[in-house]
Amino acid sequence: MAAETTKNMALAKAINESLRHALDADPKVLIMGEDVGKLGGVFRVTDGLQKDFGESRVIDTPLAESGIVGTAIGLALRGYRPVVEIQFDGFVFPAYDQIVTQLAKMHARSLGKVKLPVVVRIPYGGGIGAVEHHSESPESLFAHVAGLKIVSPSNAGDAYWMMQQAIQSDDPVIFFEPKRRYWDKGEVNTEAIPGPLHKARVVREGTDLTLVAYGPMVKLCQEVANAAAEEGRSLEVLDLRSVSPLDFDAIQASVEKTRRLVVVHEAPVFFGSGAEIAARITERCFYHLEAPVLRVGGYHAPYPPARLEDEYLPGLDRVLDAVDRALAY
Amino acid sequence: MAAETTKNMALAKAINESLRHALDADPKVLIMGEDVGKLGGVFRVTDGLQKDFGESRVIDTPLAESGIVGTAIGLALRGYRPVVEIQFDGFVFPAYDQIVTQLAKMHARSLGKVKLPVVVRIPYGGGIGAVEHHSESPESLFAHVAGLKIVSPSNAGDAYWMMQQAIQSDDPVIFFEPKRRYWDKGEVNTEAIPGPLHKARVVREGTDLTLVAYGPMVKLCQEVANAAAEEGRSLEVLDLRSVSPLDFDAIQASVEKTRRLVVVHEAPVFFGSGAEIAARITERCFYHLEAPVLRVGGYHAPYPPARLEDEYLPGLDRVLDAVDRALAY
Amino acid sequence: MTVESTAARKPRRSAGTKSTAGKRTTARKSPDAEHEPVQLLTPEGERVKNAEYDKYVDDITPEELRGLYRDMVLTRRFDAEATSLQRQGELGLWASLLGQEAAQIGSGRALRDDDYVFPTYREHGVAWCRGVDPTNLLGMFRGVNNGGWDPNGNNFHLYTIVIGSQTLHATGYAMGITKDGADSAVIAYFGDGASSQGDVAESFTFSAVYNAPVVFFCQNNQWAISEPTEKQTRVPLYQRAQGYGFPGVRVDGNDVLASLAVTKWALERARSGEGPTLVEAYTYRMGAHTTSDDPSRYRGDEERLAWEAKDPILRLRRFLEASNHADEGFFAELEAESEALGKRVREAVRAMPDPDHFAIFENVYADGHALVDEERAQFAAYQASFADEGV
Amino acid sequence: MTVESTAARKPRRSAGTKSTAGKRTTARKSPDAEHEPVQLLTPEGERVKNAEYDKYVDDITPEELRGLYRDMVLTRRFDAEATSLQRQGELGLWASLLGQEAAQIGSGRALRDDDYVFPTYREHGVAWCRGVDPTNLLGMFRGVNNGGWDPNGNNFHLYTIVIGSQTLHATGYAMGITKDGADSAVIAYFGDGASSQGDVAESFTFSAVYNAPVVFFCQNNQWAISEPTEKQTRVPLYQRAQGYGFPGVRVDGNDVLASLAVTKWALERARSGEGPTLVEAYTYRMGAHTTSDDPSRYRGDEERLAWEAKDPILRLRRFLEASNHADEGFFAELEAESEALGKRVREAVRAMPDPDHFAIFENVYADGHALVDEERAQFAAYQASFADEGV
Ligand SMILES: Cc1ncc(C[n+]2csc(CCOP(=O)(O)OP(=O)(O)O)c2C)c(N)n1
Ligand SMILES: Cc1ncc(C[n+]2csc(CCOP(=O)(O)OP(=O)(O)O)c2C)c(N)n1
Ligand SMILES: [Mg+2]
Ligand SMILES: [Mg+2]
Repeated sequence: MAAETTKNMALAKAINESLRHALDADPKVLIMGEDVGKLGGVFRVTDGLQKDFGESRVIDTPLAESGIVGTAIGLALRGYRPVVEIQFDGFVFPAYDQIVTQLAKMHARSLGKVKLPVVVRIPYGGGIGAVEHHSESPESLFAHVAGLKIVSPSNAGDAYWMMQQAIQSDDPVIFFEPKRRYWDKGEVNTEAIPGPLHKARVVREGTDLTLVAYGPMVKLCQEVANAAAEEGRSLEVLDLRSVSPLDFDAIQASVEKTRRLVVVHEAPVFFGSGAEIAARITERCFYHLEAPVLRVGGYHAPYPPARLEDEYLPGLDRVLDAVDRALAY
Repeated sequence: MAAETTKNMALAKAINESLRHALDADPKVLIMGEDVGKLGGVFRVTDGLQKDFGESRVIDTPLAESGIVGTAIGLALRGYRPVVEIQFDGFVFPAYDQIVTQLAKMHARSLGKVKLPVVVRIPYGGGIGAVEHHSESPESLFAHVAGLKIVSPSNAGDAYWMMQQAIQSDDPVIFFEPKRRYWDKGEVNTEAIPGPLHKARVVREGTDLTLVAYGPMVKLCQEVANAAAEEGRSLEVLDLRSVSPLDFDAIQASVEKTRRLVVVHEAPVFFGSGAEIAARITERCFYHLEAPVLRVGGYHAPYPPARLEDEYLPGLDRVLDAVDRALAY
Repeated sequence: MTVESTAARKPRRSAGTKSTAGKRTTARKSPDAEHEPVQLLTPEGERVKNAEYDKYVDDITPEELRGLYRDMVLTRRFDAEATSLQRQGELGLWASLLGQEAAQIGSGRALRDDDYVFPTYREHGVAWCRGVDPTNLLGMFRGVNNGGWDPNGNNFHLYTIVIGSQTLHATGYAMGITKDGADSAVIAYFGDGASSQGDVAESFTFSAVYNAPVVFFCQNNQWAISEPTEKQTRVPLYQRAQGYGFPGVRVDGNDVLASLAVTKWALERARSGEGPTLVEAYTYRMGAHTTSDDPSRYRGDEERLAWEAKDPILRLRRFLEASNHADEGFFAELEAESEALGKRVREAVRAMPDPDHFAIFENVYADGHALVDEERAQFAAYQASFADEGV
Repeated sequence: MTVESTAARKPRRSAGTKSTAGKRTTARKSPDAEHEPVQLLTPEGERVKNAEYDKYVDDITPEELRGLYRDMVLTRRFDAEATSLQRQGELGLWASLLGQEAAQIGSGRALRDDDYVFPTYREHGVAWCRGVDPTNLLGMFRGVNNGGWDPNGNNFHLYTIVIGSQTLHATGYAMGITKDGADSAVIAYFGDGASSQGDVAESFTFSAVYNAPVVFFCQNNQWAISEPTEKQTRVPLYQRAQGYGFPGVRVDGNDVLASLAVTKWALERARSGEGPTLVEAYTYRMGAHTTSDDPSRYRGDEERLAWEAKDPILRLRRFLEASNHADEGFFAELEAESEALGKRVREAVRAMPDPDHFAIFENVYADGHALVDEERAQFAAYQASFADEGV
């Protein structure tokens, strides 16, 4: 990490660099998961790490997600800081019990005596033409659970720093990686002093309506804002970055200005993040809102086969349609 | 089931009678779970069933929830209709993977070729002074998942009939039993032709504000309405009965009349049912609502030790407080 | 907390701490190579006697032997076609069974029609034995559906992608057979990697306790993506069964006769009320894990070459030729049939239409769901809005 | 789907189809009763020789023997006090260890200070050995907290209620010991019922693959609430280990000396880099599952009476008396100490204050969370509104 502190790199590479830095800086940091070693993970996010840090730090585990998270908890109790990889979103569920009943609650159960600084990395979301279980967005199923923190970067720079902060956090963090953005390049400044992990960021200012998103949908919302601008509409775009906690203050500040809000995520709308955001922002901004908070997301259906995912996922037109509807109030 | 068709019985007994009827009526119905046999379940909901229907129909399983649900799926594929008991809410998570990735999705995966008529019974909720993991309300974690239906009766009569309907359904149903109401008695008419499983019911008419709840909180909301009535306020109370699907039409109809809505559930507010209800009803009734939809529920914290549960759970005063706040708009 | 310094004591020996020997391993020795599997046909195609298992194949006819050969050749041909269709962009992904034909055809041909199969995602050979049209297998890999056949049509369940889950479904199904008083059996396929999943262990427990008529057929193809079997177990996998109270046996999974014989034995146990059996078919994944995988990152060529010498098809051909059970005409005809199959599959895949958009909302529920209805209607209106605009 | 009629064929034998013999079973014979456990002290208090395990207790002093006796007596006394406090309404629930004192004290006293313990919810005797104040165990059963001691204070983890989960934590902790190059060990307790959980199987896999220094100590007390061990396995549980590649041994769990010796052996294996061991302590849950349970619904008295004759405390007393290792004075003093302990626990529980309401919001996160802060503030305002009204 020398003089040249800003590099252009893909999001996956930014996480790789971030993990490398963490392994280097703290001997207690471990990488665990299926195929994270020689293969470097199916997305190469852990590429080269085992070679440089050895099998004791970068651990290929048996094929058992509950075991991965459960032993990571034990390692954390021993003073380690495991960064665990779940190979794909749809394979986190065998570990759900350990995450929900143990990882999330042990700090409280021990009245604060033990801390579990475990990061669970989950490549998530669709848009890559994959088979079943490889395109899901299960963040709501974790956000409802107290004791967990949920974040999702949208770009390479955030991916680098948010991973640093997640590893440094003494709380368990579920780190949702937008897999369809893995190959998107962005600036990473490894010396920048980052803002707080759980604060949203205004990625585009606007006056007519606020679009909020996180992870893979931020880029889409920026495209929507561009398209809307061509039609003379000024949209503000917020990258939430964190799903638990949600930065309601930032959303509120934006909505008090724009008076209209559309929430976009890939996860199904029903019981999704949009519901929580809509409910709370409506309560906070009841007299400011000119239109109900509208939500664009997945349908109440299993993630469809790849040839239908474009219809299932929020796309430019569907978000613009929601924007139009909100503006029509 | 002779001449006398209406009996007064406890909610737990009503489910017992309902299961007995189902076992009697259809040789494909099975009961499975831990301690459901001789013991009759820790709440005696399956009391006497193994004695009368044998160990082949009422099955004490190994202590493994994933195995219970997973084998129930296999039995359903073979033509059986298993009714599975999860001993307590907090122990459903080892089965979460089988429920979410298999039970919920297999019908769609098979393009409709296979059906999985499995009922998963879960005694849920707090208020009984129990130790950790015995008082949780995880319904949101299932409602977000397409392919599942989620219901929760609030009284003995509904418990009887909703269980009948859940067993008859060709879809998987997660049947949340309000354990703190197990001993509450009510009228059960075993001959009545029930309404649809997923429709809400107005349990008290009112004009000033709508309270919606399901399961254990319905009784509380009725008490709240009584208390409010003494202060001259007319509250309408809806028993939702079903969490997926939610009967938005019924809520909308009520809110168009009362113009104010408070949602009450034991589950944490954050990402809870109240969020979905608030978001959708606000969208549907934007010009009718005089106040934002308010939510009363658990805090974003692990379910607390028993001596704190009264502070954690929605109670009369907390709901009245929300009613006051909604009316103050 | 007692965290002692690393320097203070000598590290204990452990798989987790041994040094990494370069990027590619060569001639990796499996921890269990010394456990000789049941073998009836040597790699050279010689029939070896086996007192226990011979009786299950003693009455096999030359025609049946040619049938096994044909099954393996056509399966391999189909598999190769699918791999090439993926390269051409017609499929999104393919999981090749290359090298595992004998394990799959041997076990698949041991089954009766009324038996039921719970596969993973790689049992194309078993699907073939069950009469599932190969092109139906391709729908999910093309991305037009998540499972394109009727499981009850051929008693062949849908492919299960979440590792290990299906072993519990198989066990439950087998429990149902017992309840019905039927004498059919169930076979559950899974991999060496899958053996680590809690669900597989629970299926062992349930099947043992209920004495369910199920055969657990583990294809130990030495790899779970990039992880060798040592990452899942330190003893041979077939031994796992004994701790649950039922027998486990290791069979040469590249020997179609042995795979047939051992599976028949296990199925007979199931039918006659003796409960579950674990069969470990010792074989090798000759290709990549899937078309997305690059095995050169984690394994060397020596290993694959060693296994090539044990090719399942070659050894049966040698036997057929040496015993005069098949002539040139047979092989030539089969070659033509292979080509025809390849062509048929190619054409079928290319002709496979994309699903209707509304399929998203189909079959989410058997009895309907108000929200799905509402979202379907909204979707229809939204789609129609483009039609109106003439887009 | 082939669903054959029940009448058509004779049902196969299966645990699931055999007839139910009345409401209460009598003198149930365990499937594994013939597997003799390691025993060093007979129920009559006679010391029997054992070539393998004697060496682990050969140097035990009379004082240490009296210490084991004292541990068991005080643990039983504490346990009885807790049961009675539950009846008096001071506790919401209690899970009694009655009958399992030898398994717990024997294994607990085999540990070194730097070893780490992962208990279930019933290891009050092990907690005692670790020096956890008994009254601290009662907080969760009284409902004032979910775990009332510092796990790192005595290397004794919090009680884990979700069955089997802790075996993975233990394995992970043990993997950490290996990484640290330390020579301490971990012991994970679990029950016969827990043996069926996928997590336990996964902990066997992980510990074997990483050769983790962990002892799996299964107290087979014959029952998982109302389910006898046959509902979990059809072979003795200690055999489960061999299929994962490490040794399993059955010890007489009512024999404190044998439990001590076998656990020491297993811990030494762990320390010297030989990896995991499974110890099955064959014992009996003399009381109800918890104070909420009514065992008369599912088991008869004969069984309990048979086990009463094998009481762990009685047999050590017989041995101490016969060998003149303890005199009347010792027993009398211990009696007094017992009473004092009971009194201290009683008083401590009654004095245990209810937690502050704001404890709901404490320790949800180590680094804070905006929503928790917001809800805490709202809660404070709400509480204050009553104060304002003078309620
Ligand atoms: C629960 C789960 N975790 C991870 C994966 C990703 N994955 C797909 S196949 C595979 C390896 C499976 O290895 P094995 O069981 O040996 O079967 P093989 O592919 O060799 O046939 C993995 C890790 C998955 N499908 N399911
Ligand atoms: C995952 C899970 N399922 C169910 C329960 C409810 N439960 C508590 S104790 C118990 C029986 C445990 O039996 P065993 O493992 O033999 O331990 P023992 O109580 O006999 O000490 C059950 C079913 C639980 N705590 N966790
Ligand atoms: Mg494999
Ligand atoms: Mg037990």
